Amino acid sequence: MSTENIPVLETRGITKRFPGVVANEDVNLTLHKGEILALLGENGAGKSTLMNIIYGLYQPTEGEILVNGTPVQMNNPSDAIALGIGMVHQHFQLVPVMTVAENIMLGSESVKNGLLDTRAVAARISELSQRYNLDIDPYAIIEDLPVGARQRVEIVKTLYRNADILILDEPTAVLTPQEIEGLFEVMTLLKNQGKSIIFITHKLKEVLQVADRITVLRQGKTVGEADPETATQNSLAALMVGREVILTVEKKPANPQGVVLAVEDLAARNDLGDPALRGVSFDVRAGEIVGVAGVQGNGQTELVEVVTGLRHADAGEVHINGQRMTNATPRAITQAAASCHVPEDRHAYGMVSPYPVAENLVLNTYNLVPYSHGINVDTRAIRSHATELVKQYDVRTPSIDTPGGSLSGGNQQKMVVAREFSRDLNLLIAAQPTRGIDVGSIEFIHNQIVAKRDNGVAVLLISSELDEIMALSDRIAVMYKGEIIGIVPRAEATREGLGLLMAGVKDERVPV
Amino acid sequence: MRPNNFWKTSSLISLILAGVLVVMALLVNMTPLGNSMWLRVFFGISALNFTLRASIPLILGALSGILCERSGIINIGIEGMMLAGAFGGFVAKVATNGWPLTASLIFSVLIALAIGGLMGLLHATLSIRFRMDQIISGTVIIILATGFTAYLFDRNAVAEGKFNALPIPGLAQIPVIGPVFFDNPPITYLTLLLVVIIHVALFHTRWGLRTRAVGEHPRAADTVGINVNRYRYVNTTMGGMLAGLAGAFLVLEAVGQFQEGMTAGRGFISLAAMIFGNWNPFGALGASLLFGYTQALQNELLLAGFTDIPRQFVSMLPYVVTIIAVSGFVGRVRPPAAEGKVYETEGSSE
Amino acid sequence: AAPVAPTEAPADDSGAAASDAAAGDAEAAPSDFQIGLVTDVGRINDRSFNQSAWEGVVQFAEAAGMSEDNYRYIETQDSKDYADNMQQFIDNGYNVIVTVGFALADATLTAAQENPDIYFIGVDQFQAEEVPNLTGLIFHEDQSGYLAGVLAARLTQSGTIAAVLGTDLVPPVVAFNEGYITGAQSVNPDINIISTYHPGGMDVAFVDPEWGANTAKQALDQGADVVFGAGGLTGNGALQEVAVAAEGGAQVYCIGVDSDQWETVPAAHPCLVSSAMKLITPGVGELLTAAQNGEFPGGNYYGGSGLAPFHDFEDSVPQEIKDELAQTKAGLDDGSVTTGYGQ
Amino acid sequence: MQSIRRFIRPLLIPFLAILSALIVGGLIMAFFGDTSGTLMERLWRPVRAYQSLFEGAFGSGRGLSTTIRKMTPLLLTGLSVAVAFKAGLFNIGASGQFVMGSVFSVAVGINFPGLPPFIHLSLALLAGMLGGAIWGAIPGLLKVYTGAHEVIVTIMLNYVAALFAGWTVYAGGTQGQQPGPLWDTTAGPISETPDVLASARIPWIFGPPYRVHYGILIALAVAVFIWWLLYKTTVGFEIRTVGQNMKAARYAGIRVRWTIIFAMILAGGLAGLAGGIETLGLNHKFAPEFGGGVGFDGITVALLGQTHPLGVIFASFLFGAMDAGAAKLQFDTRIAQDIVQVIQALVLAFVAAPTIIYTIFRMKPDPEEVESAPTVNWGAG
Ligand SMILES: Nc1ncnc2c1ncn2[C@@H]1O[C@H](COP(=O)(O)OP(=O)(O)OP(=O)(O)O)[C@@H](O)[C@H]1O
Ligand SMILES: Nc1ncnc2c1ncn2[C@@H]1O[C@H](COP(=O)(O)OP(=O)(O)OP(=O)(O)O)[C@@H](O)[C@H]1O
Ligand SMILES: [Mg+2]
Ligand SMILES: [Mg+2]
Repeated sequence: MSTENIPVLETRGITKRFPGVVANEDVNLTLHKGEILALLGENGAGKSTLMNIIYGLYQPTEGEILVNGTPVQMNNPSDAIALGIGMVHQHFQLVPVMTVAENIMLGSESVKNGLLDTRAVAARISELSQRYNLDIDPYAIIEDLPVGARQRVEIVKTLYRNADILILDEPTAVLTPQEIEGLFEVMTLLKNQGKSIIFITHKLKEVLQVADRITVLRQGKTVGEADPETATQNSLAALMVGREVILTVEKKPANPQGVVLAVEDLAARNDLGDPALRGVSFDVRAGEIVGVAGVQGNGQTELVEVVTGLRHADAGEVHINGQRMTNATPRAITQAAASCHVPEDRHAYGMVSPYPVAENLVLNTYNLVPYSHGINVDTRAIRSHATELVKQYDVRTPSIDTPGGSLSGGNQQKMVVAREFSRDLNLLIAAQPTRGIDVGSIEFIHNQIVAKRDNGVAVLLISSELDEIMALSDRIAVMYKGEIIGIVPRAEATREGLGLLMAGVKDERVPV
Repeated sequence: MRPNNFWKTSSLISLILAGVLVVMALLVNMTPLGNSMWLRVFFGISALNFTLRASIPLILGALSGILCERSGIINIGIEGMMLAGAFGGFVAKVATNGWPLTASLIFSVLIALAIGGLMGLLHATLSIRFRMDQIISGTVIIILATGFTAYLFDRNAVAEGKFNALPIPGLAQIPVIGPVFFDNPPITYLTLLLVVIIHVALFHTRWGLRTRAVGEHPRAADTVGINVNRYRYVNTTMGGMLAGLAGAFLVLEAVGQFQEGMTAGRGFISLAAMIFGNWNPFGALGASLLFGYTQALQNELLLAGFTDIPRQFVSMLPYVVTIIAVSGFVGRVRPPAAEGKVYETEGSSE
Repeated sequence: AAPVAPTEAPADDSGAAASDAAAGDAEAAPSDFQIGLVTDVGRINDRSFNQSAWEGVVQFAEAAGMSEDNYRYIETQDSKDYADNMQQFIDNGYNVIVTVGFALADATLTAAQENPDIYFIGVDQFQAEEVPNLTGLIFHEDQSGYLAGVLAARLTQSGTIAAVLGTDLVPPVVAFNEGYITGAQSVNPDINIISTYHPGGMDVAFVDPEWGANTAKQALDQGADVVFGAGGLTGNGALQEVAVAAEGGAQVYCIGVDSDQWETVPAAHPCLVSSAMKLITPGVGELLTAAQNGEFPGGNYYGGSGLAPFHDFEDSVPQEIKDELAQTKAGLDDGSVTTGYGQ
Repeated sequence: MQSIRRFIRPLLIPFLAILSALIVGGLIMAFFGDTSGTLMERLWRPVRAYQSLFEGAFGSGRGLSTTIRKMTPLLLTGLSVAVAFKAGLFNIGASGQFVMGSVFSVAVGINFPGLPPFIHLSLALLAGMLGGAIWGAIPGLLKVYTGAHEVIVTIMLNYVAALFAGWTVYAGGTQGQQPGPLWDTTAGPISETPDVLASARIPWIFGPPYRVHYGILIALAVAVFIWWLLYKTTVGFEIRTVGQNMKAARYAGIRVRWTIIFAMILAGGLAGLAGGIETLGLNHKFAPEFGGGVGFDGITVALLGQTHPLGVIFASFLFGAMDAGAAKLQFDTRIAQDIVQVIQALVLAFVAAPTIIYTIFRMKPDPEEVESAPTVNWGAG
């Protein structure tokens, strides 16, 4: 009886200070055997930090951790693993060039005669993947796998280590609705086997669906608990942010004009040389938002790259404002066609981390008047431009000379958005414009996108967030395996229908 | 094309080429084909012997680089580590001239390994503990070793004796193949063995798996409880030891003496061989052998009195062939992803 | 008409060194005679020509009872510094400056013309015009090489002889090799001679013993049984490699270069039958003595050349070969035998 | 108070780094190598050595001019390596580019008699830049179009350049070999070019025995030009962006391939100019022993200067002075000049790893100090 009530995991008074930031302050958290605890909080609320402390990656500045009622000292993840704690990290911790089996066994290898016993590991993986219905091929190489499969590998990785306490840090951010359902089934299965799960997400609906209990963090502190039976999305959002949040986007009906972007029969390959686009055709008109939905890895990235000149098209045509822009240079497309591009991967494409904010704000306009005359760069013009944008777009930065890379993720995104939105535009291409940023900033960016549309800009929006697509788009295109499997007017779109399309199921009733 | 398939294809090609070379060598050295000057130049025993011997320090140097870089530490200091190892081996040999030859030589090899290892440890400490840019650290190692060995070198010291060939009974009697492969001094055998050992270790053991993980994605390794920096220290130190062994080869097996700057750029060629071989032991072996072979060829041509074109152009052969090979059919190689980056476990807190 | 050496040296500008020198030299006789040596890009004890030249200076100075502070050297690190390094001695009032290597020829000539009061000895520097205070110490390397070639051609059983050489960018090395070839051919016109120069630049050509050894092995593999190793440490590597083969029981010989390498490369004893010498050490000594006596010759001065003793091979070299070598040497000296090199 | 610290701090670290290097170097001189004498004598030896080193570098007009003369090529090859680093490329090939620059300059300098001096000199310098630029363009082109790693190609091209240069001045005559095209037919068996014509020589500022020419002014002007180019122009923005983040550069509309090629051409041109200045100002001819050692030193100088043109000026001055004083150090004290190289390595180490200095001097690291690793992106393929 008594052991039943002892939490499997408890944190007492955890405080974590980083230089200049208190990431966690006096956080108390309990996790019981066989429950799913959801952890909610804005960006930077300290969720990942707390989990990293529980997992032994960070040392708390103050406070203690108890596992099964005993205080424990964890100096590194191996201590946590030994205590039966497993973690699926927000950013996948997989070695891209290695196989699934190698990644899973890493750190707890099976060895026979001094050599790795890959066959035994593979057998064990197959067994686990059958038991939990997590389909993975032990010999596949990680970088060949779509994100959904990588997610499954991460989960198997923790199960492989016999974890009893599972920490899942934003596991659903990149999954399709169907995959999310699958994940929830697995979580329930694990729970029923007596495992305990901490589940972090920004999607309030999921929390209400799967959690047994909810804990909310705000600015590093626990601000309350909620019962999924009684809580609503709005009440949770208010608890998280500390104010009422409008979760829906207000917008007028669209008033589409002439075609701005026309894509015809486009074909291209991915980095590995495999076909990624197989004959994609669609168009975007001035004054409308076309959303492209789909599970990551179905060609959306390549589509954007081809349209913006970053990737070579093998076949097909791209026209912008009637001008042929197939395989034109990025500069021709941004400048001649007056288009802008909020890239999906801001760290890779959108910014140069060591550059100061001011230089990042002219990353693709440095060669234009007034920022330069001939080859002479006009530092003063660049600085005043930066000062203005930082204010207008509320980019929180100590100064415009601060390296862009040291801003928080959300502010980096705002910096990129500010640069792209501040030009005269015909065409706006926004890929995952709100990825990983908090509700307040999302609100701001969404309103900006709608305002652009209302000013007659053609908007191509790519997002893996179905909610975002549904909230903003006037028409929705769904990509599956390099093709547009269907284009649906917003009014006729349903979550279920889109989810099926994203999974490749073409329903006859859905108009194409 | 996936890099993996690519490397399978290219290993196949090199295997076939090696096979052709051996068959031709057998024919040329055992049949009247050997009367043709050109065939002798290309396939004579002397060319093959030269190839192997010129390749040994390059192979060891490249293996040294592989161990370091696979764990994420760039090592451009191979040249310096080699030189320091050579010097250490030399000093030890001079100090133990009075011992029985074999004991003295083995002791000197151990000292060369130790000195090389210390250089590796220095490189690791500078780049991990003191967060020095790894290119700079490698450069420091090179200049330090060059300056220090020249400063300390007593040019009147004489090392007496060096490793002699140990023919392997039976195998050494095979025509052509015997004298080339089975009649060599010990470090040569050891080097060829090390290629296999390091290949197996890197791709089929726990240590290798962890080393590669640490070099590709240290954070992932850290999250499964691997001590990233410990692996880097150990690997870089072992890498230093291999470079030290290359130095030992030069002093104790190839020449029998030390000389300032005697590595004469071999560390840099090793670096090129490592990259050329895409950070794989067998790739490095192939690259080193290719380089050694072209060096042998140019020497053979000059020895054969080939003067149709200026001798400087003949001497360019190894370098030009390497350039053509890397650009023509090797192309883009892929370094370990985390190479050169400091890894900090605890985001600079406290 | 040799210029008279200045009697009063300007004060040394390095305080400590100067006071030491003053104290130590008070009663030594030739205290005002100072000798400086500038090396080629190489070390003072390189077991090759820099060392030989310096030994000439040291032997002279010790015989004359000079203080250590009165003979010094500077090792040149960069070929652009020759003039500066000489100037260091000039500024300090040195009387004789020895510069080693043909590469210093231009700089030495310039310095000699600018400083007529100082004697210059240029080792390996042929003087096209006579400058009274500059003497080029040069050698008949081709003649030494010729003798080595005769010896090699007589010793070979296989009919193939080899030469492993430093770089052909340095004339004396070429002279050795050309002499070696004509000498060998004078004995056997059909002899197979395989010779190769180090392919690298000046910076490595003389200091790459591993290449020398490997190339010697290559030559042995091709049937050569006499190897002439001429090129500093590179050549020494070749000698040592042949010695290993000789120790293993093969009937192979090696021939050294410059000095009697029996003394400088003990590891080569198993094969070292002789060395093609150019006697730098005594040559430098002779010119220093001349300078001290005010009889400095100017122009070109030929130092001794020839073959070194056979040492352990004294008994295994047949008398008729020794006789032939003696005859050839005489012929070279009186001009009845020519090497075909140069003029 | 605060502002004084601001000003002093950046100078403090290099100062302490040099001081530490001298102390460690001194201990090495006292306790390694020549170990004769009493403890006091051995401790005194480095003091004398440093006195000589300093006098050799600055103590006389000739010392100063030697320092300047040594600094000139180091500055330019240092800039060459630094510019490549800025574009994310590791140019180990400055040595070969230097040699090619020398050869090309001399080829123009020994021909075309009758040209007006200024024109002839300019053409010869341009030819040197061209020679180096060609030698830099090859690895750039190969990298861009075939993916060949520039480290391999530049290492190999160093050897090819040395051989090529050797051939152009080759005296031939042995084993039936023909002389090279630039060989001085009056040089007998010596492989070297004729002297460049007076009209193509860089004039002396002070003639012999100082032998310091106007090359230093060219080099300094070039350094300022490179600073301007890298930090004040769109071209520099492009080079730096490509070096920092190639993907972002493509996104920004920069022609990445051309920028890589251009950076290598620029790097090669700088090293080639160094070769040209050295031959037209100092040697007045080319011979194979005028090799490209300064090319490798260029790497050190670039790294010591944190790949910033102004840092490179400082670094080349420091190393130039050390090289200049080395001969006097040996003359006065008989200590092998190699010790200078050891000290240079230590300076580089201490400057590049301020943590060591903090540890030695028990200083607190400045939290605002941005750690800039000059070669961040090298190796990113
Ligand atoms: N290594 C670190 N060094 C310094 N500050 C850090 C570090 N890691 C996190 N922080 C700071 O700690 C705070 C909490 O970050 P954390 O990553 O835990 O947030 P989160 O709740 O997981 O946010 P998100 O929803 O964006 O994942 C943030 O303000 C962040 O800036
Ligand atoms: N190792 C670190 N050292 C210093 N600061 C860090 C470190 N890691 C993260 N930070 C800081 O923490 C803040 C946020 O980090 P975090 O990775 O949680 O961003 P985020 O808001 O979640 O963005 P993203 O969605 O891109 O992950 C940033 O200000 C970043 O500079
Ligand atoms: Mg998080
Ligand atoms: Mg985050």
